[in-house]
Amino acid sequence: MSTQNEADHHPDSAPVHGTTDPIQILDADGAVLSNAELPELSDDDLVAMYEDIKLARRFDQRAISLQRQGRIATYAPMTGQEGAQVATGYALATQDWLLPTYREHAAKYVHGMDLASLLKPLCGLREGYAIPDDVHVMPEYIPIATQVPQATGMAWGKQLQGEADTAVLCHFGDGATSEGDFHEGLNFAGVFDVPAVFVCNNNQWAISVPREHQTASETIAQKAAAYGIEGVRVDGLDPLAVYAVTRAALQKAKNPADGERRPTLIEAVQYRYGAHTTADDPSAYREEDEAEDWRQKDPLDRMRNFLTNNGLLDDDLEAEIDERIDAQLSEAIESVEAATTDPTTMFDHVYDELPPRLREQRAELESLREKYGDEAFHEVLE
Amino acid sequence: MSTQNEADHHPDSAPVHGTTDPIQILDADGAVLSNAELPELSDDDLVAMYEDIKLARRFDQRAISLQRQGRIATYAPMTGQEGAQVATGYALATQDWLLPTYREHAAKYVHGMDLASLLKPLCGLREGYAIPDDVHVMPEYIPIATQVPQATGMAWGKQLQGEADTAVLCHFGDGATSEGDFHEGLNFAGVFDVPAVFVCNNNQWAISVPREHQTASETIAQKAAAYGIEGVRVDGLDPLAVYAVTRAALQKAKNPADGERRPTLIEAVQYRYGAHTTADDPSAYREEDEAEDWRQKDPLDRMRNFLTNNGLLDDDLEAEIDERIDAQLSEAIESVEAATTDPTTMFDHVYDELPPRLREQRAELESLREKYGDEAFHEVLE
Amino acid sequence: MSSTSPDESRTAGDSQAGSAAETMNLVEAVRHALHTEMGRDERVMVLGEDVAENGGVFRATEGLLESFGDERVVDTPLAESGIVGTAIGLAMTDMRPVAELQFMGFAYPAFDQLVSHAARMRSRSHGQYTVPMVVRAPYGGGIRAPEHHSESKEAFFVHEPGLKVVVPSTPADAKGLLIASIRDPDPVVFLEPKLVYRAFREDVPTDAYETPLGEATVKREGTDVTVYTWGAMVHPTLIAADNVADEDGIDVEVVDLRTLSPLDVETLVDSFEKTGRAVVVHEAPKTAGLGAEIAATIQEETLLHQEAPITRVAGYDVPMPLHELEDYYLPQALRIQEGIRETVSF
Amino acid sequence: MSSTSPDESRTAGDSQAGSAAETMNLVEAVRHALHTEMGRDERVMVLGEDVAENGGVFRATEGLLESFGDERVVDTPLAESGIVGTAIGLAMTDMRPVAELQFMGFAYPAFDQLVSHAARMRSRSHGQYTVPMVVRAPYGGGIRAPEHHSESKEAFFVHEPGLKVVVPSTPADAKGLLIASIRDPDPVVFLEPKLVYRAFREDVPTDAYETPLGEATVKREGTDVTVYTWGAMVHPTLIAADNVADEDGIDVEVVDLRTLSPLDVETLVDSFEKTGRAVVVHEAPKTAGLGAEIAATIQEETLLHQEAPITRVAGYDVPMPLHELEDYYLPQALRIQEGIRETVSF
Ligand SMILES: Cc1ncc(C[n+]2csc(CCOP(=O)(O)OP(=O)(O)O)c2C)c(N)n1
Ligand SMILES: Cc1ncc(C[n+]2csc(CCOP(=O)(O)OP(=O)(O)O)c2C)c(N)n1
Ligand SMILES: [Mg+2]
Ligand SMILES: [Mg+2]
Repeated sequence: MSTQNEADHHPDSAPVHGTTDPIQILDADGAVLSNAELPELSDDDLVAMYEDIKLARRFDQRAISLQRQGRIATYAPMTGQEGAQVATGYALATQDWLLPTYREHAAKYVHGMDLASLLKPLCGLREGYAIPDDVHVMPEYIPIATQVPQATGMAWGKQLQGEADTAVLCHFGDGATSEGDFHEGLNFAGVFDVPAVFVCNNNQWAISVPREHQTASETIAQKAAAYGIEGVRVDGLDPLAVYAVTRAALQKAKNPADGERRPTLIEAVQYRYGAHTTADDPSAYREEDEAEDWRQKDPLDRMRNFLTNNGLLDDDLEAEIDERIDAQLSEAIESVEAATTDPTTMFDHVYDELPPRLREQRAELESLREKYGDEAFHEVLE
Repeated sequence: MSTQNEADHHPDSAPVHGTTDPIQILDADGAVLSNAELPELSDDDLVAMYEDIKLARRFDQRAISLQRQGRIATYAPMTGQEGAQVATGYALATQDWLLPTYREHAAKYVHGMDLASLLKPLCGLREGYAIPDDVHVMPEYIPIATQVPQATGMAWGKQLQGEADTAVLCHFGDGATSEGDFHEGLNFAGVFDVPAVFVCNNNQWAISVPREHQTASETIAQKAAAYGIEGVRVDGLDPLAVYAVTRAALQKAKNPADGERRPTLIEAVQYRYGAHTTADDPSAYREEDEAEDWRQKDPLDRMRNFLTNNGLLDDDLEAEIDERIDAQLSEAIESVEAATTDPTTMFDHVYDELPPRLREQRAELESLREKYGDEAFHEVLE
Repeated sequence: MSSTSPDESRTAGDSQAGSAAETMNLVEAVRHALHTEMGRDERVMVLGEDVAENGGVFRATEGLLESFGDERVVDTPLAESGIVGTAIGLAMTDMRPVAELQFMGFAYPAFDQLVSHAARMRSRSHGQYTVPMVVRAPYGGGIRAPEHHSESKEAFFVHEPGLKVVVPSTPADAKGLLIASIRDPDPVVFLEPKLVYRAFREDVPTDAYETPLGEATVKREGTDVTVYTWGAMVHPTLIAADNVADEDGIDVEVVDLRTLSPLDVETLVDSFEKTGRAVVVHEAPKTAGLGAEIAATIQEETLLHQEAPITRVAGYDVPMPLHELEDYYLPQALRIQEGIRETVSF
Repeated sequence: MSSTSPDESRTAGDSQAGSAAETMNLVEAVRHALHTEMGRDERVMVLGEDVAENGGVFRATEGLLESFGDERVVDTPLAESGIVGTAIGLAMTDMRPVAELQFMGFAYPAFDQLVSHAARMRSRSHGQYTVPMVVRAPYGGGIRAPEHHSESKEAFFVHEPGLKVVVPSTPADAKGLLIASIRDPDPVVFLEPKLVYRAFREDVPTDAYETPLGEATVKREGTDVTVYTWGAMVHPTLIAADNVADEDGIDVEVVDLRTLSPLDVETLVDSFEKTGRAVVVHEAPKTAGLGAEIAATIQEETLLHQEAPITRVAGYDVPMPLHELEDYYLPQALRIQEGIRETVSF
């Protein structure tokens, strides 16, 4: 691990990781902590990270408003969590793979997906989950925790194929840690010692269920003990700390020291400022002011202060960034809203070759459309 | 916990349980360890425990031979593991519930099942899994680890019903700890703080898969950390230690100290001397002499030595015990082999009331039997 | 714990005569049924993801926490096998758990507990241990939900002996069937068509009535052809029936199965013996769906009455597409009419 | 990694002409197929519980560890969702995993990975990500196995679009179908009738032939009635066919489906158009079993040819009883004959 304070938190005498305070590099005001070491990131990278966090926050606002206007379907916001998402994305090498949930829009973007592609599933397009060529991102996982064994399998496959330079990074939430698939996937990862990094975005809530009610274990990171792998807690609102920890975990996955196991479970401690999704009303289950403490450590503010303090950001650049973000977002929304799908494409790619019965079903649908027109399909229940 | 050396193994400074050497009371020769305290068991109980362990071993021999003769189906032997089974059974109060796997014949017997009932499923009888009245044992669980969430649910139910004096004890193997249901069941147990004790009979093997390959965690007991509950390792070939640890865990489940959680994960470290089942040939995957070390700590020998040293056992009593065991076994085998089942009973108890379609199917079967006789059903594939 | 003896209950028929009623939609009727049974029987409890503080993602359990407290209305960790597995354990200790799975598409992690245990405990223990549990799940498509949220795989559960499977199509049936399911001594998978949750309201008697399990109901009488369906598909079917009556003079009988397991073969067969022609409508993929069972059963029992092939109007054999295409995937009145016309003109 | 182009392969028909053969039982043919494909394609690997050191509880993978090493023949922890989930991940990185589930009854914990992911990855990613994986499982009853070891719930998998489901009934088919399944670009659930594992031997060509998926085969030609079946039930069906020929002069055609999904509707229909009468035989419980789909399909496509109700001879709708009664639960030649006679005399 590359951060200095990590050593402080994990004295050699304690055999089990993950029970400590989260690792930080920036304090709540964006100043570098005295015992912390900055990760190796160029000035440009630092500014770019800031821009991406800002883009993510703006994306959230635009998406929520599109949903309110009925232009896209249910959306899972990420405000408060963009720092961790962007930072894990920056830690990845191009060849590494990312397995996201429905909430990791920013992580996907940083790892190469264009904004329009992020919006496609929200527009319900048939090909919504097709990923642009050469982007190493999997379609989002909605059934909770099911990506965990698959991430292990992908990392295992890369290892078997001798791609020593490739690791797999798997995101999931605090609620996901209760599912059997989390357990089975991490246990396999430990046993087969695969190059995978598991990032738990512990945003304190699984819809309405608070973290304390999700499990009686004190931390999520300490669950790593059950799999003989390392568990690390990091301040998920500190993009630099998340970057450093994730980067180190990816390095270890690819090049472990003697006797060290490759996989790591990272608990990125954070908070979901907003609703679970646009279909959710958090006032039913939590106090509005709970977020206040967390907002004091806001990732966007901290990065802004950090950059400003270090002379890397001023009002002009900020305005330039804002303009760029808005233009990008508008273009993406426009392009994706123009798209439509031919209904018969639902028969495409069910199998490599279309079996006879499906051929018949497709023909039936085609003939109905011809006979009655497409409007007839959209008549609603009276 | 009532054993003295337990305190030695869990110094207050170590926050995580279950990473230590297994707790012992008897040494390999059956002498009481200097730092150990004997559990509160009467002389009669101690001798009875010995007799039950002996009965269990003999049961194994008889069952294996019955299987070889084709008189019963596949049997899962317990030799080497009887000590832990009998001891956990003794730790239970009558009202406590036991959830066994296919291997815990002796635990079931100690908790009230008669020998004939143990044999019934092996004879394939329709009502094989009916449990004698007032015996608080569940039918054996074959799908691995599925009993774990059910045990949590039963303990929860007893708690909701105010039966403060009832706890649930759930057995499973080392292999079972890899299943999602182990994880989900223990996590629920921790969250709902139910009066349940989980006993992992870590016999080092899941069929052909050795414990080291099952999980990268150093011990099974340390997996308790993931659920915020206590994990304890005990020498599974030391009946007195298993008794003490289980007893203490059951007490805690019913009457936890302030701030203490009720559930415990006990790892009873032991060894399966024989085959996984009568259908298994261990020479395909392990060395015959691997068992030798374990046999040095044999539970039956240790208890015999312990009792003899303490003047509780002599040759006469031993002979008496042997005679009693053989008579009991022969009687049980005889009684159960005489039993047969009416084929149409397969339609009984599918639902509370037989639905019309099942009524028809039963009638069809009855008429076929009348028309062709029962032999016609047993004609084999040529 | 006190329980109420079943003979205190009355059937919907009884209760509608003279008793009070309230206008409700289906999700309100579900909530009302839970409230009613929890009030009558202390053993009834509700557990699942987001059912307590949040009142359920569809608000089906709203208010129960306030009325019955956090011992009987319980938010669980996010783990479906854990939910169903503990519910089985609770049921075996004589509680009456009503477990919610957030969507039918998330029932699969609990599939093993359902088929290997809930379904068999009574049979394997020869009647000694029973699982009086209800597993509720919102079910079916049509609300532009995300991927995996529109599953309607009732056939999976129907194929497992020992489970009962119930799907209401109206508020009044939802209440009566849910009460009957809670009181049923066997495990019931109770699938709630979420397209109907808020689609319409009707009078629902306020007393604690049961709509008996295992009984299909004739929603519309007719002589030319029978359409068998259930859940959300009942409504486009009734529209289709009106349309073909108006446009083609076809007199359609519509049978709402309500209980999918055990099947009410008698009502199915009676209707077919009258009409001699049948269409089965369901959302699930056609192949190996429940429509196959209904067609197979009818031709088995009544071939001599059969005047045309039994037609299936079903979901196509593809994964439910994202929402832009769901109107094309799901049977609509359009496709049902087409099926009826084809069957009648054979 | 090198792979072999598919055009090197030949079908069973081709290969039998002139190529070498060895006498094998079904489990040996499975092993032989695995050995053959692992030798041809480095991407093929085997994983599961007890498959490596122990060679599988039925010895289906014996010797593979010695031949191909512990990177390609892997004992996994005891966790079916982990096995199938990692196999999906492996397949998506272009490996060709062949996962073994120890018994079909232990596939349920992996049900979610199979139906929510393996089945849909190609479709949801619009062809970009694919899951060329085989999940093998011993299947069916008749060997006096313990509880949960005799499941035959093929219909669960057939109802899920995107999966293929294959069940061989003979050693030669087992080899050819398994090779075809491994080479198939889509996920295949490969169910091996364990009652047949060691029941008989036959000549199996030693070359690397494929028996094409999606093609049923006529095992016995006849004109009076068609029996549709698969897996272990093929054998009592052939006996029953001989018996009713001898005793009643009934000329039975027997169709072995081999691939259950996608169904070879053409062969099914062709046979029925010839005979006009049909019986479907399967071990699984009757209700919502695959027999329903076959009966529904045939009457849909060929009602005018239908001279009698299509009869289902199936497992009863009860959990498979412990072994004393399994001969009564499973269809035997006795019940099949009875079904044939009834159908012919209708
Ligand atoms: C298997 C499964 N069960 C239930 C759901 C419904 N659901 C969607 S998100 C969610 C909460 C997830 O919480 P967490 O893992 O903490 O992730 P977060 O949404 O907080 O990022 C639930 C219960 C689901 N998608 N999959
Ligand atoms: C879900 C499931 N998967 C696979 C099996 C097959 N099986 C039976 S016993 C066994 C090994 C169990 O090992 P362990 O949990 O250590 O218990 P032990 O047999 O050693 O007592 C396996 C894989 C099963 N019964 N259930
Ligand atoms: Mg969360
Ligand atoms: Mg074991």
